[in-house]
Amino acid sequence: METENTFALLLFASLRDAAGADVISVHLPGAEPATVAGLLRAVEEQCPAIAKWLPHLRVAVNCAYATPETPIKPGDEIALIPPVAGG
Amino acid sequence: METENTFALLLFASLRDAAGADVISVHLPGAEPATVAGLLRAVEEQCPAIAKWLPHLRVAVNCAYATPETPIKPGDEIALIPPVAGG
Amino acid sequence: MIQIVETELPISEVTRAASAELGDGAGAVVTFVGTVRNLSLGHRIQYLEYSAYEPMAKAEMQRIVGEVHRRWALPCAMAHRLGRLQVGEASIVVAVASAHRKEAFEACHWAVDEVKSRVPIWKKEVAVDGFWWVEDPLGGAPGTADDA
Amino acid sequence: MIQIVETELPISEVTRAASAELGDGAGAVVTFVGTVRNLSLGHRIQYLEYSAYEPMAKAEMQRIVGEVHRRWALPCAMAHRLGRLQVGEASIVVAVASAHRKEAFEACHWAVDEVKSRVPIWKKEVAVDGFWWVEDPLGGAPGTADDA
Repeated sequence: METENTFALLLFASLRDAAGADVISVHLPGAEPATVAGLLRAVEEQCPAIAKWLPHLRVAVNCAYATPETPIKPGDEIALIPPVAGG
Repeated sequence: METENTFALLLFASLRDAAGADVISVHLPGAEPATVAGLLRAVEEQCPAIAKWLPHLRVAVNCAYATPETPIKPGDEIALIPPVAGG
Repeated sequence: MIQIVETELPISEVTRAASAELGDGAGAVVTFVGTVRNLSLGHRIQYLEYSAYEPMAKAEMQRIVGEVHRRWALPCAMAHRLGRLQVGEASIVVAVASAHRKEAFEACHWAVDEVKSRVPIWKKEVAVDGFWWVEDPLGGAPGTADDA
Repeated sequence: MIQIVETELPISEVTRAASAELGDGAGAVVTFVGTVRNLSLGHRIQYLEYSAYEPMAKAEMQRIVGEVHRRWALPCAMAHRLGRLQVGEASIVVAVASAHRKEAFEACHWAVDEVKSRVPIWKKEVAVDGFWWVEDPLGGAPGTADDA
């Protein structure tokens, strides 16, 4: 039986408005070690409304910017960061 | 008969302390047009206490830095400016 | 010192915090204050609304302060304001203190650049005829004022 | 706006003066504040005494403001304090406002460099064991405290 892990992704600003939600869930196969790259592939497949945003987003894991190789595990705080405009 | 023009030179800070005066007078021949260069030659001859300062000084004429070629005339406000230390 | 505030920016406090760390060794304090510009000429802007992913924004500001300390060995302090701001109000202040002005200018400029490129804060402009996110990558049609 | 004062420096006023000239177009204000350092470690400094060739100092500050305006088309404001200052007190403030921060940093740094190299202001350090002029070209023996 295949297991799955569910990840909640925080959304902000223009991305939050586009998705109409401040958090979305994606599911990854539980059998293999999860990374940010795998997470983004899952977003592309499971969240069509956000797919076209992906080239513009950075991913934060536990309040720090992550790379595609960054490992993730259930319970991590994960956020999709659209282009920032502070200052 | 040879005429002379007298110029008063304002002194400041370390130079004022060294000269023991806040103003000195020098005399230039009145026959030729006076310049800052001529003034400095007169200082060298007439004010031995200041001669050794000359390489370190700038000259201001009417509240603006002057060059050796700057013309001067009696009544101009002339100052010898030692190295500044504002800020 | 890093702060995120919803009220008027503590500009003097940030400047003092940076210079206090150096004590009598501080000869120079460079302070950057960013104020809200009217970016959308032609629209009558009512106000700007700043929002943040706040725990990460604080963490990222703290990392920038740490990097200034490692790279220049200088104290840096900063504060950012969130919520509604009018055009002309101050949204950000960054201060760096140093014995020497060249390093203070360099480090402060670098820190401001980093804040603007890395700290997860966003702003939307709200006008009488709609609102839009600054830096919206897909440049969607403005929402209506009622959505603001 | 340029000012020479004998009391506490009007730092906020100088910053506001620079940004007010740009109105809603100002997105960045860079402010430099110079504070009195203890330059003569090993001596117990009592205070510093700043003096100026005041009419020329004002004219030279005004020329620097004019050059910032010509070179960057940006407003610059500055103030310098004279008289007795304690270590740690602010002696100079220079502010430049701009729509864009890069130019504000550049122009403010340039203006501070110019003030320090051109404006006829001098300072002497007064310690319990004598006084001396900072930048005294002939480095004369310190005077006695009674001369201060």
